[in-house]
Amino acid sequence: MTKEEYVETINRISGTDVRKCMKCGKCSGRCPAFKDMDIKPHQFVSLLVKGDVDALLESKAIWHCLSCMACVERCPRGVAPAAVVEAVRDTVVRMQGNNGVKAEDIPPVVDELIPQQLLVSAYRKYNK
Amino acid sequence: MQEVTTEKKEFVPNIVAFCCNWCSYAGADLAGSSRLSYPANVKIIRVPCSCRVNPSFILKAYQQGADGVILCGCHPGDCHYVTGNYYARRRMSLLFSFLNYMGIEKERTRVEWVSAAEGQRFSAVMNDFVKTVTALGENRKLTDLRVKEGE
Amino acid sequence: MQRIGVFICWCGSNIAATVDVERVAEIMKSEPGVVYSANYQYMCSENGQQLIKQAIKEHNLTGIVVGACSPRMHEATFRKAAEAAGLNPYMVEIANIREHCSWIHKDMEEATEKAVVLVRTAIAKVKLNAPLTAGESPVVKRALVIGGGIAGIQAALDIADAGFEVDIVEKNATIGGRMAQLDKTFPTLDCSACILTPKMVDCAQHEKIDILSYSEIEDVKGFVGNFSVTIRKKARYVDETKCTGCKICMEKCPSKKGLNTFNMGLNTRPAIHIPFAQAIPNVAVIDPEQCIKLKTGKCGICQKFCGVGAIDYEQKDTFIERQYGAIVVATGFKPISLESFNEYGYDDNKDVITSLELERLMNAAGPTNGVLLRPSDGEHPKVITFIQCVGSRDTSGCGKPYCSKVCCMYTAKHAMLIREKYPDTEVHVFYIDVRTPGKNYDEFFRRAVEQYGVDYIKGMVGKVYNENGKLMVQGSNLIDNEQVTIESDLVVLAAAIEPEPSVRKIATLLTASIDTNNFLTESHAKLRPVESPTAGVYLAGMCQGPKDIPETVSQASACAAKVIGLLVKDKLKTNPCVATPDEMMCNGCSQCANVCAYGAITYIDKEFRLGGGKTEVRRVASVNPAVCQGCGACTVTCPSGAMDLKGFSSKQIMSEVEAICKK
Amino acid sequence: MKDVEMKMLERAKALLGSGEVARVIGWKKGEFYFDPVPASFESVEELSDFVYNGFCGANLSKYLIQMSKKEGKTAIFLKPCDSYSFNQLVKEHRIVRENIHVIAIECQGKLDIEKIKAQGVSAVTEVEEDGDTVKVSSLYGETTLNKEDILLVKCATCKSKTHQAKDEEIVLHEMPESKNNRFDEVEKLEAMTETERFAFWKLQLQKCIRCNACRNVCPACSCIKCVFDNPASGIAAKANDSEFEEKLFHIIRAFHVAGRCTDCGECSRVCPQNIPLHLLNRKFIKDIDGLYGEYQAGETAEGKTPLTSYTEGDKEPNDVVDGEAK
Repeated sequence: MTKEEYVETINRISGTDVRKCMKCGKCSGRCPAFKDMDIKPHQFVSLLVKGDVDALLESKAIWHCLSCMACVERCPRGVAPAAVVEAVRDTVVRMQGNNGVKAEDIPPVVDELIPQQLLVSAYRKYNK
Repeated sequence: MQEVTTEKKEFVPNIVAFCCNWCSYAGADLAGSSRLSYPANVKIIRVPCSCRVNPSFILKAYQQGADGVILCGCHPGDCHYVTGNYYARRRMSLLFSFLNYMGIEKERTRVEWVSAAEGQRFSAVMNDFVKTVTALGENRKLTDLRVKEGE
Repeated sequence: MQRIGVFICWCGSNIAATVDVERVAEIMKSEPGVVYSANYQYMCSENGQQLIKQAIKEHNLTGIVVGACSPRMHEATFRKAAEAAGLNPYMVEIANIREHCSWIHKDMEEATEKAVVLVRTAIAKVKLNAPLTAGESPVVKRALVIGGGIAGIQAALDIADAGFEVDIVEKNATIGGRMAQLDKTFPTLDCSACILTPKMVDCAQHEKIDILSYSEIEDVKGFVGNFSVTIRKKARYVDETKCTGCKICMEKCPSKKGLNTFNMGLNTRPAIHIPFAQAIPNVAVIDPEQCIKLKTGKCGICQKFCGVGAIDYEQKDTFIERQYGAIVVATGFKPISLESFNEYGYDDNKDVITSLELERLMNAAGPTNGVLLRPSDGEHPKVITFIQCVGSRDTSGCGKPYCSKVCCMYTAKHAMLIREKYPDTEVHVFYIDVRTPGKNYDEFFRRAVEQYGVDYIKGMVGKVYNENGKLMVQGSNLIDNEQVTIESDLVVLAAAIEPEPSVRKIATLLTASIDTNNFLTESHAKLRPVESPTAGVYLAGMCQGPKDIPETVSQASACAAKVIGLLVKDKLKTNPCVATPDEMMCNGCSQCANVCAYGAITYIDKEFRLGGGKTEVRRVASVNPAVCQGCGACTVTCPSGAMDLKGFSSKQIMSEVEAICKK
Repeated sequence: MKDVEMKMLERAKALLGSGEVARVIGWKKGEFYFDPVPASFESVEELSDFVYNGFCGANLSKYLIQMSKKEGKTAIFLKPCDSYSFNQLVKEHRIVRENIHVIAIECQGKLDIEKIKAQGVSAVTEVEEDGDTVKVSSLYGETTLNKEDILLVKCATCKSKTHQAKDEEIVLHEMPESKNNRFDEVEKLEAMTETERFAFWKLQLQKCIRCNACRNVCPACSCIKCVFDNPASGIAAKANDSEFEEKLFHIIRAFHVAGRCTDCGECSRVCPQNIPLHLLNRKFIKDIDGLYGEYQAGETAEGKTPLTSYTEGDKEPNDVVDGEAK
């Protein structure tokens, strides 16, 4: 994939419009995993706007994001930084040639209150 | 005997556009001052408000040989006369559905909301409408064919 | 038989470059009804107009068509020219061959052909034009100002100074509005009360101003120059004419636990009270929800102590109906509710306050007499953190999408005042952007940083939580790319502002339009910023959009200028392009009145001769030409076609349609 | 039905006799048993011609426009469906309600003589209704027919058996509830292709002889001067001189009564060319129901019609097909 295609893919998977970001930093202000992240939540958004795919794909932060969705909850502009993190994570996993989650790994009944992304990303992270 | 040559002319639809004075007519003016072109076969009639357009005007246009009629007004909620376009919207919804029910191509008649700031949109809407009507071809279902064929 | 003159303008090369103007003018010479056709470089110029005037006179023209730029540009010009030559101005039609033709088409043949059709269409219309005369309607020389804040006060004073009667209707017990609650004002740090209260007194003493406090607008009828407004004077249970404002009742009232709304609920007040020391009118009011006498029938202490017998528990709401020529809406704003923002802990922590609450805490007449003490324990806060943009610029649905405009400046003011008064206090400000457009505004903000050492942190707060009695403010510092947590004693939220909710009802009564954020819409964002699209209604202050005091005052004075300009006229010219029913055909079915947004249509019983000496009384529609705005909604609703619109009659439009369609 | 007629006659006599009303509007004998005609009775004597039978399909409400202006009170017999038109006329201020005494009468569905003839029975002298069947007497003997086969179109698709306005009531037998099937034919047309629909209406409207019977009988088409007679309207015409004119007349007529038409079905009943005109009006009714919420004109005598009201979220014209936004 070319750089542009990566940007397009990450944008598409995330389903969020990163251009709406007004750079207030509220996402990072609330992130409980902030210290462990080499790229901060707001940077995920700004790097994607900038199209810096290399920085995103090399980040370690994608494995530290807890998918707690606090950043999504707080964003005043309706941008979902966690969705960008997940999109990058998913892209990285796909590059490695497997999607990280097997159907049989998912229990038949899961807690309805758990955000779906948290569940899926957990499998993605811990299945490796 | 004189030889008759039949020259196949490309179909150019005749289009009447009703534009409200406050938004769409001004939008058309802006399209003009921004030099945003649309086909010359679109001709505009200025009305105070989209709610001034009587269905009989539209039918009259078809009778006289129009191939498409488009009604443009302020966006709902922005009407200069507060509520005019809301009434126009209901009237036209029912009229369009009714024409369709009578088997008359629905796409020949259209309503678009164009604000005074939307010169770009006005031109785009007109280009698109001309394309649609050109594809539909000549209006033969709702017209006085004697007028159409020059008496 | 009409004698039509056609005038084709070149507009320099604007038209002439794409439209063969000479050919168009030539073709028009042979159009039926056309007796004169000419072309000229600039029809709108002095010479061009002269050409038109001369032709009208020489050729006895009964109507003219000008093929030129948009009628929105020069219709008025050509109408005036026609009028000067003795032709009725409504016998002029414009064919828009510039914006709608020469500017958008490239091919000369095509553009010329279209121009011919457009001019023919205008000829078809003008042939059916009838001379119209603008009607006249009288102007009531009195203005109504809705809202008694600084905007309303300024507008009222300016109008009254010009010699016109003004009524201020204020829903609260006193005028003064939000500005009366403020401590100091940026960027000069004048004391708000010191500059406002003299103006309040001026209002009270002005012989042309009548203040109707504790009153609301109940109904509005009529139109520009002649509004009829019903005002509800709410029962204040105190006779305004008797009360001297001595405050003995406040002292004696046993029910003292009401929240003091003037102090943003930071302390309490008695059931009978005067909102604040400089209130105008300086008259008490009883809160019926709190008054023991009004709730249980027992008590009556204030009545006993009132030396002038002003207390009247039996008082009822009364209604006044007055006539006005113009209305100024100045209903102001309020801070938004913070219930969707529990991340800031406003509801859970007494020491998380809004900026307006801070104004009261710092005000010498406030609950702490101007000493900055935190609400929870009355201690001096040592670390104060401000959070900007709380609910502003928020498109998530929790707050408001717009910038509230005043927060950056008042936050800088607060930070500066605190550092000035209590230099040992640490002040932090979380900001997204600092917006300071305005004279001396950025200098003011920089002073806060450079001179007063206020710590501005670029970033937003994610959470405020309580830990061991401290307010932990966690947010990001984007410049240093770090997450910070500030242990604070007091947190101040710059809550977004929104229009005072009562404006919705007022807008409906006035048929004034309102945007999705409940701000009243101006007639033109740039060129008519103080006029509502509803004629005779003007907008001042925050009800139209966020703005600070100097802007509000400017807008209020601009409103006043507009109002004065209206009230000096004895009569108003009305748009003659109005709907008129053909009474002979009117069924009196009421459908037209149902769609009229202006209430211009009423019904009268009229006697008609039937022939043979018989008569019949029928109900028929009657349009008030001063109220009708000429939209035409009624004309299409009318099943019998009895209702028609002058200047845009069905026949005129039909003949335009025919002219366009004709091949 | 005989007992209902007797009771009606009795009330008419009482009202006229006592001078309580100046006239009674009902039906009188026509040339034949099956063609009773609307009539105004001004004295007890005149009532000798009074009739109410299975062929009294005519909607009398429109006569009130003129009658309610006359001196004295007017009594009128209204079937359930007629009462909707009555309300609509009151709403439009065409009738002075105080001058009217409404006698709500029983209706078991009215019969179509053409349909009876089509069943091979002519020269009808009397009918006797008995539930689902009708005993038809003619000069040539007696036949029993299935009632459903010989009902007027408007009665076969009856919308309601509830009177919407009444000052008194003469209902002696239970009236069967309506079947809720009045949009079936409209839906069938909607399901056709555009070409099929066009062909259908072309065939139907070609038959129109522009006799104006539909307009003249219609309680909603009660304009003092019709646009088609008024040169200032730009669409005036006395005859269908082209295929366009045929369509224009019926589109404009249907549009003018949209939101006001109570679906009384008189237009189709009187059309000498048997054009199913009610299918035009019902299309508007169906679309209005679908787009703006159920609305039945004439249910009340006040309030706005769907075309004189709006909501901010109304559907966009370009998206609307058959009462839904597509």
